[in-house]
Amino acid sequence: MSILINKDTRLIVQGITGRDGGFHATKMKEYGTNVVGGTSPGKYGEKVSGIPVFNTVHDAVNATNANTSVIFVPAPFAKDAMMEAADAGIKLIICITEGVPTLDVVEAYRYIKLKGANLIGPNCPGLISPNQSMVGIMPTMIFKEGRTGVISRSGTLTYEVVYNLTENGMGQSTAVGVGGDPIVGLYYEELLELFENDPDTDSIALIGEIGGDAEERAAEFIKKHVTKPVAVFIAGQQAPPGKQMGHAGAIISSGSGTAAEKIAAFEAVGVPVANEPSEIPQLLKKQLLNR
Amino acid sequence: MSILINKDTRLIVQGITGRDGGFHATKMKEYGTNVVGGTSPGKYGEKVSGIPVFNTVHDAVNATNANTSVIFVPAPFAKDAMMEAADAGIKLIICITEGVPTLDVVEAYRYIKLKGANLIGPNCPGLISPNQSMVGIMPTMIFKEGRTGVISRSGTLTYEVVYNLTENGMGQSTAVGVGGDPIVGLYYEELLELFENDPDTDSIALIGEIGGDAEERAAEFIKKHVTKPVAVFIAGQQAPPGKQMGHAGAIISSGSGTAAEKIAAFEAVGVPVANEPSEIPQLLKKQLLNR
Amino acid sequence: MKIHEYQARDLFASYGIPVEKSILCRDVNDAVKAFQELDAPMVVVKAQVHTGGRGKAGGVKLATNEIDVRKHAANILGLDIKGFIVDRILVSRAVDIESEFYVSYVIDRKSKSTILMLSREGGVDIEDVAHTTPEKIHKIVIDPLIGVPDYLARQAAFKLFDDIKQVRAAASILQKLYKLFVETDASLAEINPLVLTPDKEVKAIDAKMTFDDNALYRHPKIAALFEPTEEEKKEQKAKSKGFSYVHLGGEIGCMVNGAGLAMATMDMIKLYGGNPSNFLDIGGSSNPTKVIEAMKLLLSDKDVKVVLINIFGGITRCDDVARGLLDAFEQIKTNIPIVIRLTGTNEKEGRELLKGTHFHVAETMGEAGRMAVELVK
Amino acid sequence: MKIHEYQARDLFASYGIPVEKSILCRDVNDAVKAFQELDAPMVVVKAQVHTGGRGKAGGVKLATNEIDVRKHAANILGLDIKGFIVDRILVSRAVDIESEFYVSYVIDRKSKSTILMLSREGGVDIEDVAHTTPEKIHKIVIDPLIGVPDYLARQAAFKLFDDIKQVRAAASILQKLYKLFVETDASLAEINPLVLTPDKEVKAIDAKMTFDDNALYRHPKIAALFEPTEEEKKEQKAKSKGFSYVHLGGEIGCMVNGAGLAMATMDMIKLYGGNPSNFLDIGGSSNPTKVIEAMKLLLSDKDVKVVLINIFGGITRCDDVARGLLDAFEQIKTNIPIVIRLTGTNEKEGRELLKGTHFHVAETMGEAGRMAVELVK
Repeated sequence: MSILINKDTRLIVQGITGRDGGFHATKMKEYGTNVVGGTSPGKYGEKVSGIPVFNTVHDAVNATNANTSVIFVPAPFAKDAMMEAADAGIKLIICITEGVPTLDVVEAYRYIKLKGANLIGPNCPGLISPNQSMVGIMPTMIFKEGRTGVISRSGTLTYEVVYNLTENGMGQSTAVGVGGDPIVGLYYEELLELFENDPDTDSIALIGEIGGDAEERAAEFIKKHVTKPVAVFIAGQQAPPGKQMGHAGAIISSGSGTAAEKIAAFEAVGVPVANEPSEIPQLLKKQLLNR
Repeated sequence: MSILINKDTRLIVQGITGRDGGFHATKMKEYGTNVVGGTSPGKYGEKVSGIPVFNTVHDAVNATNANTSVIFVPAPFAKDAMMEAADAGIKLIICITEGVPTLDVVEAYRYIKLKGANLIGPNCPGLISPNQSMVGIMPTMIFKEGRTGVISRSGTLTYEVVYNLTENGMGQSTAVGVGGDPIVGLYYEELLELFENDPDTDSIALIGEIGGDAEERAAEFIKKHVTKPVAVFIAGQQAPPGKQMGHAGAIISSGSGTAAEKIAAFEAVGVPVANEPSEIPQLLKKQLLNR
Repeated sequence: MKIHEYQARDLFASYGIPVEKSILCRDVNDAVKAFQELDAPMVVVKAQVHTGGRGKAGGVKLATNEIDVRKHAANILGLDIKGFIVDRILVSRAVDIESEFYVSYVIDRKSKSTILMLSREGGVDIEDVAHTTPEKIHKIVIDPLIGVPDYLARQAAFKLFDDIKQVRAAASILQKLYKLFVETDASLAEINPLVLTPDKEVKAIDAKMTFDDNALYRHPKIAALFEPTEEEKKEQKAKSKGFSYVHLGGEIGCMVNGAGLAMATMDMIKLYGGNPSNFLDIGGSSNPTKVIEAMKLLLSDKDVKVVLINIFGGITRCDDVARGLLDAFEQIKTNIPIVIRLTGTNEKEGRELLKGTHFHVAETMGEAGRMAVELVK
Repeated sequence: MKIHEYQARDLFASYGIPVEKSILCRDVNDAVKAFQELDAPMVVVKAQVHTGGRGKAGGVKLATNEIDVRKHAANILGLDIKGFIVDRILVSRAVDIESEFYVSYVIDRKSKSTILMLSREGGVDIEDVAHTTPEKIHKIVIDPLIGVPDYLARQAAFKLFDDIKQVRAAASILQKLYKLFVETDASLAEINPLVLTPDKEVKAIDAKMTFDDNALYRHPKIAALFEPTEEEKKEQKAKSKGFSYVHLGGEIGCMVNGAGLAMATMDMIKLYGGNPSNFLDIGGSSNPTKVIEAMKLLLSDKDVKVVLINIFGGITRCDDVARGLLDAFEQIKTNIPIVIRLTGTNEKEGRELLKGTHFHVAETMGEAGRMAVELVK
């Protein structure tokens, strides 16, 4: 039905008594996500939209048997929050917080892997398995249950693509925003593998950006391991070299990471690249028909 | 035929150009241990008793495919040496060095486990699988190939027990000196399990000491998981409380760790305890006959 | 965030990394005084600018006497290197060099950690070495929980040197540089070249550091070294108001929510034959005040002939966004044509509200792009 | 290595752990001056000795006036607490206590790491709590690669306090104490009690630290705090010569190679009805000089009536050991009977060499034990 999150997801919200944490906890609960608790040190016993608050993730997990955590704490505390979740036995950690220092993420990521858990984000919109569970800040109304997996480095651009998919009758199994920072958790390769192995995903939309070489590696991975149809859009063809575009992900280092190189990498392995986000649905449909 | 080391052991000696390292590397090689290399930064190209010297463990492993390392470097450098071995992919690390700061061992041990390797020592005499391989500083001439496993916290006391075993016609599959420091690597439980699962070990001699509660935990483990005959000797019945006896292992903390408690723990689970080291062979033989 | 070489050298020195004595100068007389004070047979006069390629641009010169120092200082000060005007030069003892090496710590996206890069091919453009002879660059992934222990520093140093004394000197530099990297939240700490002198000393001859903007809040001393260009000041001002702005130079001004969608919008303009004047991401919310500020910034660029507003209504619905835009443009008086494209939640209601206004309303990104390009002509 | 409470308090203070103001005094007048200087309504006068159970021994007293301070100081100075004569007292502000807690970091053999132990049952003998109500002691294993991050300190502090302000104060103390523990290579860092005052402050009222002897080489300032007893001086002297010595008080002197074998030898003497006078491990090698030094130390104990030498010949062979012993005893003139038992490599050759000398030669440990016990009578 989906990857990573589903009806069995038991979610806690770290930083639930904060403005963003409280707002989105409520939104997630309204969507049907099984939000079993939240944390805020010293606020044990309080409730946010009926969700019980605990002092520590450890306490929350003990009391609720939570398996997933979403983090809304301010950037200076995000590393500690990620490590706390991993230490408490949470197996999927989604960090929404933006502006987290890179070396904090490096250290937290290492610890999360050490504990056998997975990280999504930071600086990401989260993920959604429509009609089952939404973890993060996704605009749920544009999503529709279906069989297309979506992986994206970008926020609103993802929504643009999803909107086009939904409008064209292509629902989503799961849509994941991996986040735009230099170092984030689950990325193209891991997610492509999960979608490839998900019996309820038929095709995959991948939304990339300039900067780094993750798209090039994704193309290589698709060639070797992905049999399902994939369509790609790459944002940033017009970005001048060395300029930072909105988030750290969108920076072209000299001599690599340009949109042209990325597009060429996908085309070289037979993955069609859309000129505009609106072309994605037909690029996938065409492949699905030819199977 | 043995546990941990055998004819397939490919050993490197860290600190081979030092006095102790060189002496014991030669002794080990003479015994027939497959000593494939040694390390000493800046001494690449030299040889010690025909054994090639490398600058780093990494280089030594690349060149020789070593799987085991024995450490003779001075105490201030032992932590670094243990971590270097683990990082280079060595799977069994034996640290002979004494006087290593405890927190250095704590940190190195954590790293070694992280890398999926095992540690014996520090401050230990090493181990021997007679006629196959000896790693450490054991007096090889007293050992004889056979079917009794030996586990000991003590040095010369081990030799005393082994000498009695050999004199009584009971050879050894493997004899391991675990080391006398507060924190050391492989201990009773892990080694009992290895001997229990070794088809070529029929009986086990366990030599304990006052201090800590490792013997009590070993007794509990034997009750649950060991079917082979075990005989035990505990040194330190006459040690006064709180006195340190030769090495940090032999200290009685108030209210626990006494020889009397340890002896009672073994007797409670039906494991015979020898009054003198010389009684071990008959205690094992008696059980082997009754099987 | 970038800093100058002389600032990076100061940081190196404070961490015990051997650098040659040098003096920062802001005019020619300072440079001559520095030469006298250094009392060295040869000095190097180096432009201090936030860009690479100084040597090729004539920004690095050797001098053995006052006359040459004066000449080079005068030539370099005021030089334009890739758009940066040189206002400071560093006068440093020149070192005899036996061989040059490359050393850097950098954040690596693939391994999701810091990596140490080393090469015996130092002093040149390391990108060239990476392309032509990648086997000459060694990369070592640093475990953040372990850092750079002695053995790892030694192992790395053996990639550069064979003699144990030089290995020890280099290993010590590698450990200090990592400490500096981590303790200042750097994203790059580079020594190029690290040199071996004829008397077998190992020294850093250049120093380059950049820092993680996200971490500057905990390093006020480093944050204080920030020297924005005029463009950066504009971008900084935008950032302080909650949006991202990058000037590009075309004639179609863009205002978009989300960095990815903003880039896709620029790409689309180009696809239809136009030129985007800027990247402008107004982020998650679309409240009127923010829109007003963003529009003012956008319109301050006199090249802008058309404005394209592309908003995806997610959590904020399109009808709310439309109302916000109407409010905002009541306060902004402009004759420049505005194309608006709204998609997402309640998009029809949103478009309905904009009907009959002076806005050009598009339904799809493609349509919006075509309309904007058409309006420029 | 042990240090005094006042020394541990100084270390606590230097790491920012809140301790009450206190003054170390070596005589009664100092104590009175300290009372005046502290200007507190109540002070506590505490014996400073390297042992526990000071309270029960009358070594800790409260005073509210000079007369009492003088009286208590006079009584405590010179007091014998478990064999330690009090030569220093600490005069400290007495704090009102609302509740008492227990906190310590200690090396744990089982988890092979440092553990943090906490209990709401502070101020009493923690061993008693551990035996009677083990559920009241919380143990948290510290990952040495991670240390005590904020969340872990907070999680631990919630075991002691419910109010978030107190939790934050305690969490900060837990992080500082761990830092101190690690940076000084401690084997124990204990606060018992950590108290909550009526005005809701969290403070350390006692301070106890012991250190890893193996690590003292890198902590010269802590090593300098070492105050050996007479016995310890003897043991230290032995250690400096390469052997371990512990005085026990019986009549059979023992000299053995290896700590385990030495303990087994003592046990055997007892098994046969004798009393060992000492533990003496001469370590790996058995060169004559070492043997001479060890024998001199052993014989300096006037209670020794018989000496038992038990040597396992391993890498050093028994014949070499025998020759060494013969050399050594040519230089040591003694009428005390010497029993020698040699086992291991070349044991027959070794025993052969000792035949016809004044040594009593035994073949087994049992025989040696019986001979030694017999000779005492």
